[in-house]
Amino acid sequence: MPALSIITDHYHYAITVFLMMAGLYIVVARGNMVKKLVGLSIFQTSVYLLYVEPGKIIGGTAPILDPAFTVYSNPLPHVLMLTAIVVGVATLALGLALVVRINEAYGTIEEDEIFEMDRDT
Amino acid sequence: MNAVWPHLPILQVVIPLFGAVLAGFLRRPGPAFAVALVVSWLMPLIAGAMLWQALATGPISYHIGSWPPPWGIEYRVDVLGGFVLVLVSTVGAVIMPFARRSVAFEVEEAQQPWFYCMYLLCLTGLLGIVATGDAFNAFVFLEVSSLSTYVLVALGRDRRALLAAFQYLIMGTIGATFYIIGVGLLYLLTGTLNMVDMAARLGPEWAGHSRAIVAALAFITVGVSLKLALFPLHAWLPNAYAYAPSWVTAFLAATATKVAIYVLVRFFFSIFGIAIDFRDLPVAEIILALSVAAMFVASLIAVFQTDLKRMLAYSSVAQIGYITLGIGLANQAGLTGGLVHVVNHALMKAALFLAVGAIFFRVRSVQLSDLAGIGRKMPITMTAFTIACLGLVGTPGTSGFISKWYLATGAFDKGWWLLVFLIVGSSLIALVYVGRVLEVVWLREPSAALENASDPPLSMLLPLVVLAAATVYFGFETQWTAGIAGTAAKDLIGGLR
Amino acid sequence: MRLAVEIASWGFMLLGSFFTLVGAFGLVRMPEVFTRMHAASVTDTLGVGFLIFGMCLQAGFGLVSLKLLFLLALFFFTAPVVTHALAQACLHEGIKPQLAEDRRGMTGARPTDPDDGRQPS
Amino acid sequence: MMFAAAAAAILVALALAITRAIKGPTVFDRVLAGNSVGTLAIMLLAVVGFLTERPEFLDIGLTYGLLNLIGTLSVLKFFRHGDLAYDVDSEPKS
Amino acid sequence: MRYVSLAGLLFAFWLALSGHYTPMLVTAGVVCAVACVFAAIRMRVADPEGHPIELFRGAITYFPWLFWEIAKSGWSVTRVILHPSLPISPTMTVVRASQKTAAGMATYANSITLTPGTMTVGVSGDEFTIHALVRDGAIDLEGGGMDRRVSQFEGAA
Amino acid sequence: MTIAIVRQRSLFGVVILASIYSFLMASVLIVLDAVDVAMTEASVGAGVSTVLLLATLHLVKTTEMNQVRPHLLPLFVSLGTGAVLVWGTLVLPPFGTPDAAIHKHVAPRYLADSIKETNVPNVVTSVLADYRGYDTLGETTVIFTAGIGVMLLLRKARRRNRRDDAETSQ
Amino acid sequence: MTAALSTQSLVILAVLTPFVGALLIPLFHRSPNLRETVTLVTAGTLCLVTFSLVGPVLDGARPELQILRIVPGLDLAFKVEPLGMLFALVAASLWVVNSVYSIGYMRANDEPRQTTFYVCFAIALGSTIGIAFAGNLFTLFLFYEALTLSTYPLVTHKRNAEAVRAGRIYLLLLLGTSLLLLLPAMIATWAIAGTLDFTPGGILAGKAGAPVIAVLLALYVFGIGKAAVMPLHFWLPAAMVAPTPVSALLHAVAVVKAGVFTVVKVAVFVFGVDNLASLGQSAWLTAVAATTVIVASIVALRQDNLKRRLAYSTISQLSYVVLGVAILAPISLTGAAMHIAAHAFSKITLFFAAGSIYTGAHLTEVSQLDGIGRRMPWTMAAFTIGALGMIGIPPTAGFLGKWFILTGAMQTANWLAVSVIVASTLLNAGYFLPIVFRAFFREPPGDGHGTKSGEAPWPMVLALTTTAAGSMLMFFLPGIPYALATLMMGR
Amino acid sequence: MSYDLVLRVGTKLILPFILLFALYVQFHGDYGPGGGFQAGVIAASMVILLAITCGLDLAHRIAPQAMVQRMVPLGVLIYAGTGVAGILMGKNYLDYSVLAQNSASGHELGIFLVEAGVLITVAGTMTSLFYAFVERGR
Ligand code: NA
Ligand code: NA
Repeated sequence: MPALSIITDHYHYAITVFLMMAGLYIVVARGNMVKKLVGLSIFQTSVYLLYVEPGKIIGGTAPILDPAFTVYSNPLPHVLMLTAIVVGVATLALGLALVVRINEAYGTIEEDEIFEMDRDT
Repeated sequence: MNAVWPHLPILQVVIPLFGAVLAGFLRRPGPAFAVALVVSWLMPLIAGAMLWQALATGPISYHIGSWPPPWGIEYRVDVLGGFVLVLVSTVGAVIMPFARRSVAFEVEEAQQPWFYCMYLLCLTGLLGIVATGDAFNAFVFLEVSSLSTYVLVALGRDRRALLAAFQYLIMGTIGATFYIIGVGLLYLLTGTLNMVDMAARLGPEWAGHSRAIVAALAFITVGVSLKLALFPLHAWLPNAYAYAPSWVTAFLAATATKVAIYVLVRFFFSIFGIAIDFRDLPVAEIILALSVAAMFVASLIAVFQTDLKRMLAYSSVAQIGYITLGIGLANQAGLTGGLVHVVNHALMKAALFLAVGAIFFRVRSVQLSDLAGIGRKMPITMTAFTIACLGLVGTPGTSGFISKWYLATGAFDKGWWLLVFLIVGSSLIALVYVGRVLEVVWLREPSAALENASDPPLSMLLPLVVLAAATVYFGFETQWTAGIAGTAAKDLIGGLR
Repeated sequence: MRLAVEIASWGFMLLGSFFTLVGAFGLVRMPEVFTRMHAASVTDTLGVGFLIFGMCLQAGFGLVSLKLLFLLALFFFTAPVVTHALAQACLHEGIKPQLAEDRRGMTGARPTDPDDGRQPS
Repeated sequence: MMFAAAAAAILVALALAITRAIKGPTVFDRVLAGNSVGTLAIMLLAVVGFLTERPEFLDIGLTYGLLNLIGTLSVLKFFRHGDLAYDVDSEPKS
Repeated sequence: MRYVSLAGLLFAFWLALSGHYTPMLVTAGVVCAVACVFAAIRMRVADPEGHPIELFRGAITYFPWLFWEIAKSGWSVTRVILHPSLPISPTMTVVRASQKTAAGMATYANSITLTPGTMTVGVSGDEFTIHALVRDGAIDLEGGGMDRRVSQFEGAA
Repeated sequence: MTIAIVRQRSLFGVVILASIYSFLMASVLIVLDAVDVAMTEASVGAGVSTVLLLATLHLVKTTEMNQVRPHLLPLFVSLGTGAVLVWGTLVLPPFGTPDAAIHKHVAPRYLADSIKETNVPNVVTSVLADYRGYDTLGETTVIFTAGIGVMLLLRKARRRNRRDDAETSQ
Repeated sequence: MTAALSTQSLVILAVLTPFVGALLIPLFHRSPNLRETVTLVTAGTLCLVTFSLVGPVLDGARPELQILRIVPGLDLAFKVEPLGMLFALVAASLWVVNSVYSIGYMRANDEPRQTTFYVCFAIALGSTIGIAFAGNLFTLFLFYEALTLSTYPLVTHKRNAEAVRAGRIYLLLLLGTSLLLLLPAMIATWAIAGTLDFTPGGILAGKAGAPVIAVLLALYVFGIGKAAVMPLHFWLPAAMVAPTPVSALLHAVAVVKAGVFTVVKVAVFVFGVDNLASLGQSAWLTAVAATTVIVASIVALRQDNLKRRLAYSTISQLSYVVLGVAILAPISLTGAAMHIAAHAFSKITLFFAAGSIYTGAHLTEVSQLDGIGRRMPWTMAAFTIGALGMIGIPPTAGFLGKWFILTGAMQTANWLAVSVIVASTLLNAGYFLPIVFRAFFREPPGDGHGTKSGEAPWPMVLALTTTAAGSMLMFFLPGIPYALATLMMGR
Repeated sequence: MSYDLVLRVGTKLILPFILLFALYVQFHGDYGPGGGFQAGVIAASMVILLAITCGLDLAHRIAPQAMVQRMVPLGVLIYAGTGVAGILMGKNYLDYSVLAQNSASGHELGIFLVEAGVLITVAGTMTSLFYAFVERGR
């Protein structure tokens, strides 16, 4: 039974891990740059869950103080992930700008094709 | 002075930030450069004062917003931190004068004001990573420096710069994300983000190596290793260095990877080393194996490069191997060697890449085949280049030798004879690629294409000469390099379980 | 009175849930994109409307109800705009609806192609 | 209880909408499904607000609604003109 | 008048959202509402199209009617969806809009779309191209009942 | 959902799926009481990201090439990472328990003292802008960096030269 | 001058003089006469300074000088002891001669890049003095590498493909062995002994067992690539592409001498002769040295190119010194030290002569030398004296060194060494005497070049006669060298 | 103004309300979800919506390019400058207690100011990003 409880207690991490694996897989496996960036975003969202999930207290509520409540979920992971989201979108914007420029310079955004072109020159 | 003194840690980071903001408003290159120059020259003063203070009275702690740690964010500068701060800010200050002409040559005029803005942001980020005592805050500043770095790399003239920047962005973001996953695990275990607090709270109750700590260790190590280009996670580095604007390459090679190394050392020795018995895990062995692989494989690849910048980039990967080797040795001499090589390699590589920048400024090419006999046309530049090359090989009389001496003694102290030979053996490969360049540069007759080549203007020459001189100077006078690195290493080793 | 409100809100909520499900079901069941839009609009109007009314009754007169009504207003103003834009875009891309009967030209009005024939720039 | 029932219904509807989003087949099916997912997510949010006794966070719902609109419209605008900020005035009249 | 009305509406919106009536926040609400009006003027949004105060009076009777229409046609579409044989007969048709103002026409077009089973897929001059889920929906619209109701609503001003 | 993104070749499809994904993520975050995070994720994922991705797609090719690269290494990398994380997280406290370390240390003070010290009942805001306000300064700096960086990369003046470069190097 | 300066200042002066010269020379890039004057003045000064140190050293002074502590364990320090004094003396005095010869050679052959040449030469000499006076292994190592680097441009002076290739071998082999073998040996020494200071009796004495000592000794002997012990010898023949003054520098004045000097120094001051003897390290070292002596001699026998033949002769002769060390008897060590000096004078004479022949008659092969003695009597006379020195026949200094080594071998009953010395003497005769015979007793070939004008330019002739004379002088008046060589084991 | 009628009228109706909503989110970040970042995004999305449905020219009228470009550093300047007040008044960087007599109100004010900085930078950046991408396609 303890083995089972370990699994049931930690099933929420399974989602995190799955998202992370999928995101990472897209980033590494795919040569299309836009798709890579989307994969990167998914990879980053897995982190949001990693932080926020344990911050939840069952029976708690959002950490906006109100005399009606006494138990609040942990605000610190929320704060950290707000920052992480912002960093993520900043990275995405920069990545997309690079993709646009690469497309102008090479005429494609497929890494494999670009490697091919650079090998020729 | 008394009013400023207690605020040095934050000023170290906020002044370049204000500089960046100012540069963000500016529309002309000249004033933007002036801002960057003033800020860059101010930085070593602050860093030096803090290092002095850390050496004299122990770690400096600054509570941002007056919130005591672990509730607020703490800036914490100890000897190691001060050491790296001095390095980063000094390199920035020394090479800054080079930027004006080089950047004007390589970057379009309309982009120059914001180029300096990006540089200042990069500086802010790098200094912030080192100054902070908060694991998550380090991530934020890591991203500040990373994003600005991607842009700086992408500003290279060749279209491959764009691709290099993109690849760097992908790898760098994966690395940063791995890092926060690791920090997240630690946070979940300890409930704190402050590094000192984290180490303290990990201490007693986790004697039996929590798997979560090991997983955190794995994630942070891989994440930071991506940033510092530890073999085989170095794939982004050669292209990024090769195609970035010359001055950017010099700056990055001397600072960015070094700061990542700082982070690795910080986590290894100030957090994990205290929390768990490091020696039971194969961390050191893995790091050592990868370092040796870097030293040999990357050096061998460097031998076959025809582009000078690329060659030096691969050489950087190899040299980073020396630094991580010192971390892996994890004893007094070895760690001192690794840390002192952080400085020595930074100075040498900055000199080398500046020389490459000077060559590009005059010849518009850094292909080895175009540089035959350039030594006679640009004698001062190439003499400085040669001295730095000798440092790379580890010739006695240069700072490179000091690093290798410590590393080899570190290996010897562990009784690892073979490693001693590997350390010195890889220098031979360095000798081969360096020798190849020096032969072309000095022993060939200058080609007609080099007719108009000459040493660059003084503003570019001076930083180069200073760095080359430093390579020699620190080959003899090591109080400021090995001495402080030794103190820092002692602090770090002292806490290990 | 209290009981009446409870029952009414129950009723509204159930209706809302029902229409929501119906709309989503139609979204899956309908054969092509235009007909699916009709199905989706059931969710957007009736489903959302009843649910919000139900919740308003629960919340009583107050800020929450007002916000719910703002939400409803937002849906009422934006849903047709989106649907319209979607249909236009479909036609523009050359996706023709499968028609049982085309009455354009039979009503006395001049038949017009909603797509003005512009090509993407 | 009734909120739980409603939440369950919305979740089922979400699943159906996502099925459509994944199956496509055209981009427009996905856009449509995406818009529906947005709508359903907002309703879910409202209902969950009541479930957790903190219904005042409907601001988030409004934000969702606005951004759903903008996201969807930009997709469609994009298909209509191949350009997000296409200017009618700057092109020849038909 | 239009601007004042817009400002008033915006401020009401603020108050409805806020829930915290400290002097500071209420003042902020006034300032923000006024600022938004200025922005709207600059965006050329505060015009009869963007803020049709003329239509407000008619709305009081029009919207209940529209809701009832929506409920009716929603129910019929529901029956279609749930019917085992899925008895759809997609039809396209063209109707003429008799409204005089852009806001009125837009109201008509949107009303058509809002009622499940019909939608406006194109607007060209005063002609709307309509797609209906079943043939009867199209024929109903051609009858012009809704057109007249909207015109009436427009004319109520 | 995620798998669909993996498999989707039309990049528009990817964008739309990603935005749906973001909505779902935001819903999950709400359930986890992270309302501020949910709001941010919604505005970023459904709004900013979508618009930016579309703007990019306007400028580039819109279908993904058929893959020729090997799948083994990526699979190995992602599975390995996942395995380490599973292995590491299984010893963490179970979901939702109030006695986990993160609920015992640091955070309680924020909840207890936020109103007293800052007059702000939204603890996320007080931590974000005050207790850890320096992080947020860094975050703002990140946005600043990205903004200036993108403008630097996409500003018009450079375009012609880049084209010339591309032509000469081919 | 000596009165005014302390011995310590003299040491500093000796090390610095060449470097100062190296700094001054490029200033006179535009006027060759001034430039060469600077070279000569520098060389002269150095010679004077070193000679003024001899007296105090013979009187027992051992000036010590700690310049700089680089890191704990690595000091830049000087300490003059008799062996180093002897080496410095040889190098300094031969530099003067070599400079005179260089001026003649470089001008006559109209060589390019003469300024670089003189600068590098001066740096090389400075490094040599540094090696000679090094107070510890690190300082020695530092100057050892500086010597390699400063001679590299000299080896590649011609800058053609062959020179570049030779330079590559030169640099890779010398730097390679020193980094790969010598440096680890040094690190190990430091780790074991805790110091690198040269100490009579050896710093490793009693600190490590036979296997460790054997490994270390091997690392040192092969790591000191400049000693050209086979199989790490081939850089030396390759470096023959360099101009003759450079060959002289490599073979006589500095480079290989620095190599064998380091071997002796390490044997005496790092390991300790008694220590080595007690740990039975003699046999294998003898075998290595013996092999080198014999094989190199046989190879030399087969070379037709004069300079290559001289080069292999050097390899063979150097291993005499190593052999002298390997025998591990005090007298053979004295012999080894003497041989360093003797070989220097003889070999420089031979190279000078080869250079003269090249300059005066443009001949490079042994087979072309029929009758050359008649045309260049001075040159060939000097050559003969040099050859005798190589073979070890009185009245040349070569005899003394060899004799002491032989005596040592007999004392320790090292019969392998004895037989090698005897055999190699015969071989030496076998490859040198035929040249002398050709030069003086064969008729010049018919194409008449033998009958054209006579000697090389006078500075060259002057130089080679001087060294030949010196070689003989050292036989008759071995006072200073002998005294220094015998003193070296003391204290 | 030949933009699609339905789109045009539909969006013009809600545009001012979006802007007000953005400001509401900004000002009520202390009491509920939201704050500078979200408000900035919403404000920028209003500009984007305007550009999509009514044309870029109109968007430039309300948010001129030069202005949004300067907003990017301006917000950081406000944020970082607020922090400097702490140093100038003898406390640590980012210590807001010096901003008012009462420490708590000082913190409240400080939070307001830095959130304003965030708003300005975010709104400026998001709009600039949109402009930059869109204009690249011209
Ligand atoms: Na409809
Ligand atoms: Na907030």
